[in-house]
Amino acid sequence: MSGQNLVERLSKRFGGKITGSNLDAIDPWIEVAPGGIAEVCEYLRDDAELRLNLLNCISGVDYFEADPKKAAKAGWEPHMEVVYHLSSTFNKHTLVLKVMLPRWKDDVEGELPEVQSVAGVFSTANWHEREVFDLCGVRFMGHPNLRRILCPEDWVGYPLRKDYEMPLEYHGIRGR
Amino acid sequence: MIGISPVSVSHYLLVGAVLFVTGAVCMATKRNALGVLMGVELVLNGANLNFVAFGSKYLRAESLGLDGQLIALFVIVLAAAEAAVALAIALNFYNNHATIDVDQANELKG
Amino acid sequence: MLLAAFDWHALFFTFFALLTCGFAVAVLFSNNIVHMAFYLILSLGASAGLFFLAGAEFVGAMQLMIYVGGTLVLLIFGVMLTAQSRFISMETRSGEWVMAIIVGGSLLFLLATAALRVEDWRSGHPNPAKVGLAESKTTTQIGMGFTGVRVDKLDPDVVGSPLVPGMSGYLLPFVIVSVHLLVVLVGAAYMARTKRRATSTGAAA
Amino acid sequence: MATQVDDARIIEFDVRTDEMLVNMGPQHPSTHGVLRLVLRTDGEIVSEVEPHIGYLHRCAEKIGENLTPRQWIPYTDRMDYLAGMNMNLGWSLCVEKLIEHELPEKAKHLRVIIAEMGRLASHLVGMGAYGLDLGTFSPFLYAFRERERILDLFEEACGARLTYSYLTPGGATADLPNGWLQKCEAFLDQFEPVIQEYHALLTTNAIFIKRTANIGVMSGEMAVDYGCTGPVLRGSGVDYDLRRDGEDRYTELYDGYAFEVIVQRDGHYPKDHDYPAVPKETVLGDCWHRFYVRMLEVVQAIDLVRQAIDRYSTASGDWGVPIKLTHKLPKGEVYLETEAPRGQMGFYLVSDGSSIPWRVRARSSCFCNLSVTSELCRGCLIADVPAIVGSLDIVMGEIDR
Amino acid sequence: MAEFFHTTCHLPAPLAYLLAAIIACVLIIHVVAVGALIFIWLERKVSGRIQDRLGPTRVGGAFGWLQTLADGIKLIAKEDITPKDADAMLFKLAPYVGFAASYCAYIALPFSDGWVAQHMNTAVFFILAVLGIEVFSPILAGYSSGSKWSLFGAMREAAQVVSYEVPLGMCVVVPCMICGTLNLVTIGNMQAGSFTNWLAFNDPFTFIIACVYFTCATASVNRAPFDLAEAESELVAGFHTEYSGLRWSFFFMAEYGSMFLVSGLAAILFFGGWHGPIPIAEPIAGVLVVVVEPLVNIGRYLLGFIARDIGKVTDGAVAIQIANLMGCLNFLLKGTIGVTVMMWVRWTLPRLRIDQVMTTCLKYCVPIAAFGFVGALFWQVFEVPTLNDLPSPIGINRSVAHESWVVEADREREIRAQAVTPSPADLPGESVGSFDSAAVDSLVMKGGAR
Repeated sequence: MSGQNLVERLSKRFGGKITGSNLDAIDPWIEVAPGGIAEVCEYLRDDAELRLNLLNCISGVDYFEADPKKAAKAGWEPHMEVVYHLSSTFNKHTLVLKVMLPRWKDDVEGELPEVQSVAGVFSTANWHEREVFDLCGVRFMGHPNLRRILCPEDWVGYPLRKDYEMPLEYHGIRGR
Repeated sequence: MIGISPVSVSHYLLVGAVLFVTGAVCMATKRNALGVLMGVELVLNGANLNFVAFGSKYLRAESLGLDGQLIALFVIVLAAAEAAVALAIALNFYNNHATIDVDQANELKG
Repeated sequence: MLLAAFDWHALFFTFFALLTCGFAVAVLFSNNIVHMAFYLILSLGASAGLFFLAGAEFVGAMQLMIYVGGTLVLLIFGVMLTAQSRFISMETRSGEWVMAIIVGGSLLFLLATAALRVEDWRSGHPNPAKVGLAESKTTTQIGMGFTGVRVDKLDPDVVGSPLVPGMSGYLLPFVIVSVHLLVVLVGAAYMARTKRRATSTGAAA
Repeated sequence: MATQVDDARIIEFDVRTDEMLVNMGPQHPSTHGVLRLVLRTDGEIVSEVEPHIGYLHRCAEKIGENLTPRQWIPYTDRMDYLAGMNMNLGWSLCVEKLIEHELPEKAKHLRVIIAEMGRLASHLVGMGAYGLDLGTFSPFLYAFRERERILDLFEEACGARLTYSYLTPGGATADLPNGWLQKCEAFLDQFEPVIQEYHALLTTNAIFIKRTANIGVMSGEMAVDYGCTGPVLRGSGVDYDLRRDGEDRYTELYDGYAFEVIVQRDGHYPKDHDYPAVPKETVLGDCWHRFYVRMLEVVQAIDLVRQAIDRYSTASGDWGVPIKLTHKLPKGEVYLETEAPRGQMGFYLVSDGSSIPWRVRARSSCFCNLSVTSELCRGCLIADVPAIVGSLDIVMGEIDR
Repeated sequence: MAEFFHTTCHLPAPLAYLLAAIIACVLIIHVVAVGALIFIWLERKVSGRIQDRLGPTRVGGAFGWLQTLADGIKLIAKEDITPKDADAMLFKLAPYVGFAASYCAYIALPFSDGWVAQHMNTAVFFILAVLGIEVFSPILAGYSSGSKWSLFGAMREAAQVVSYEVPLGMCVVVPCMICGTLNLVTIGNMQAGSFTNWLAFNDPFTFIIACVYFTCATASVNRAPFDLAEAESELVAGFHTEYSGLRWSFFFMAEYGSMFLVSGLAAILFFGGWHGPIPIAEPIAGVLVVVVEPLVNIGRYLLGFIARDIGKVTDGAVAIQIANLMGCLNFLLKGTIGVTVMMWVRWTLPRLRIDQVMTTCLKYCVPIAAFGFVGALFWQVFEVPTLNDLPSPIGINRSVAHESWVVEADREREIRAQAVTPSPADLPGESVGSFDSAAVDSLVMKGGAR
């Protein structure tokens, strides 16, 4: 199935929840609304033709440039992306889904952006989403156990955000 | 005692009496079911000591003979059986009542 | 020579008797159930020593093997299974102590008087040196005794070896005890058997 | 009184025992590093296992945002430190995919040799350590004896024994030295018959089978659901190997090589070698099958290296000159997975057009494989926990990154 | 030994006993402690060779034979830690309980004909009983450590050892049944002659029993594949997780002590004890005594100042002791072979799981042992010919001895009648069924000592 066909098919089925696509990139991707990612994933997994049953990876990418000069040249507004890499063990094809999020929910600093969890669709998403939550600061709604996974429970901040600053001190251990 | 009078049946009986009494007191005072069980073991052991003493040819010219030892063996075996049953009861009690305190076992309906 | 007159039997008897009684009392006065079990092991182990001294080698070894090695391991197993912190030490009420000491003290007094009363018991063997070491070799005789043959009751001086008067074999008690043991094992296994509760989903709701 | 404690979770018990929370790790002999498993046990039976990870977390991804791709190569070594070469390969291919760099023929075969040797070295540790988890020490040392020889070969090629940084974007840091191929072949000739010893000590050992058969059974669907990959996935009977099914950029390395994916098809494994028979007690997807797949992959890797050596010696081109240290990356993002010994190792690279990546992401195979632990260990015995975790063959460096 | 001091050196009986007891104690503690030292070194060398490496090579010269000593010094110097949550008294006592039990069991273990600390009529039973007590050491250690891993180890140990005592006992009963005694010296001596007289080769059932015995013995001393109580890949170190330094090393001394003990017991019960496969010890000793004659004479001369009767020690007695010495070496060799086999097994096999250990015991060992027991019983009852019936150049025929227990008893009665003042009233019971001539000999003297 060509990329264009797939996008059309998904748009037809999910309507406004498919918010865009880029089929010219090296790895073509489809953009999904934060509230629709679970249904889209479920559909992709169960569809007899696609059968994208393996969720390879969930990655959070922070698009933010502190330096205003560079930010002007960057060509994007500050935002957060959650990228889902899917593949099929039957058909041996892959698909990339993206969810665009604000850096902070309602632009209130400290309020984490929210996206629907796909842990109910792919069990592996459980840990991946915890990791994205831990390192990038994205809240996955409906996740059964959204806790930090790599950093300690009492860690402050989200290390993979571009504006993250290493704490000076953690339990008496020098940080910087 | 040393070097003055030879060890006699009485000495053994005294030790047996101490074991018996400590065992009996143990049974009476301990609240833990297994503690009571230990008291029973002490009592049985005290009795055993008497049997062996009466049966020993080293302590008395006219001894009870082998019968003392044979009865002692029966006691040991029965004590083992008794311990198994008592332990089963204790564990059953513990399972049903979540305690091992015998003072709590005041109802018959279980 | 003083050393030659030294009564080793008495020395070892005193040693084991003190251990036996001391640890028995320790069992009584300890509140920690695990310590109690440990003292009980020592007490019973020391009384096995007394058995050896009394020439009952087989009974002594049996005491060590079945009592100490089997029953007490079972007991400790039970202790460990039920040993939650709140059960390890259970204080005895002081009123019970007083009662127990009074009753126990009088009982001890009674028994001790009885033990020392009989002249025949109080005097030791007139000539223990004459009793051979072979007297402690009772294993075969005990085994035969259990099967109903009392070789120790054979009159050695008469050809044809008739039995001397006295109690005879223990075959019937032995069989009864065997059956008893079997019943006990089955019963104990039944009582402590695995409980199967209904799965939480259906019954509990 | 008579407090009737009815815990819905306890459905069967001999004696009411308190549920115990036991920490297995982070300093525990069989957690392969600093994994911490919190076990909720009822006697010897484990009712719940919760893995706690992150004790080795270094945030390598954050470091990657401050270094050029070639500078980040050493950090990939330290992810799966038992298969550094394969980590190098994954990252190199990912960067090459972004800059659309084409490799000379010889470099491709070089990569196959190195990657498969890396797989050998890694599976040897996995196999030996699994024996250790089950309480037998000797196979571990036998495995290390062979691994040492592989490391000797690697040392000769790149100068390092553990953290190689050998394969880099563009090719490799150097060509294989003279005589290396002969030594490598000599090693393979010596090593191949030795595998029978491992089969005798582990695979077909009665106690080993008792300990692993029908333990930690994972169906194929469950394995895919949990994102398990590599031998763990194939041990569950899912026919999926990126060397055959991956992206073109990766599979073209293996173009023309004769190999079959090691997976049980129609009740039997590929019959190209003389393998020990599968015991009757085992169930597809149990610990034994995961182990067995690894053992067969060792044999297969030997075969692949042999083929690669033949092709390498006749191939055209050079070993592939590495790209410049500060090579400008085109704007864009790529994701590429390779078949590392422990599963699919994915790298995600986002570039803003400078020579330093905007975002680097490593998709760890062990991370996903480990996440299935709580599911697999539910209701097993304590002794099965090391057996199950060991059969997943995890490396904490890769999980925690 | 006491007999020798008493009759030859003319020491007073209590002193002779004391001296003999002290010597026996010192010798046994050397077997346990120095034995542990050697066996730990051996274990390292054996495991090293099995694992294709060298093992210790440096400390103390060519074979690293002082390695264990160096480790011992390190352990002594190590800090002795008692965890905060531990039950301090039991925690400190537990290692000694195990060591004491292991040590005590040696009292009844003969190293050669008559070379035993305490001649015991119920030696087999005594050793098993005392070995059973050893289990308290891990249980108490595990319980008192205040660590969950230790507790797991203790529970496993308790369950395992209690279960394995059953088949172990059943196996041990078989040689006792064939020989008709629980006395180890007698059992050992009944296997004199060539290796065909060894009880393991008595009939097929005893061979099976010997194998089961070894399995159960391995389990009862907690060696791999049954070392669940200290399974390092599951329980960190099991019951001794929290121990350090010297206390920790006591567990090891106890372990290696009981390893040699059960191997030695196997050697006596099934593999001829101190008798070599070919009966050449006595002829060799006869030759040797001629060779060492000058030495013996010098000894007689020197010791004559202390004990004038030393000169009465005959060449024959010296030859017997030389043969005994060779027998002792033979026995040590057999025990060491047993220990080495245990090491070999340990470094080869994976560990069983706790339920599998119990299954092995209850579903395999017990039925097989019972089957072997019944089989051996029938073999004896129906007098099926055994290898022991083969014409043997030297050595007694067991079956003759077996049937003549009444005769033996008569002999004993005669000896006693000569030794002690005959007084029929004092001799109501005879030691029927005992063929222990050595004990009977010593009876004369011990009877006097009482």
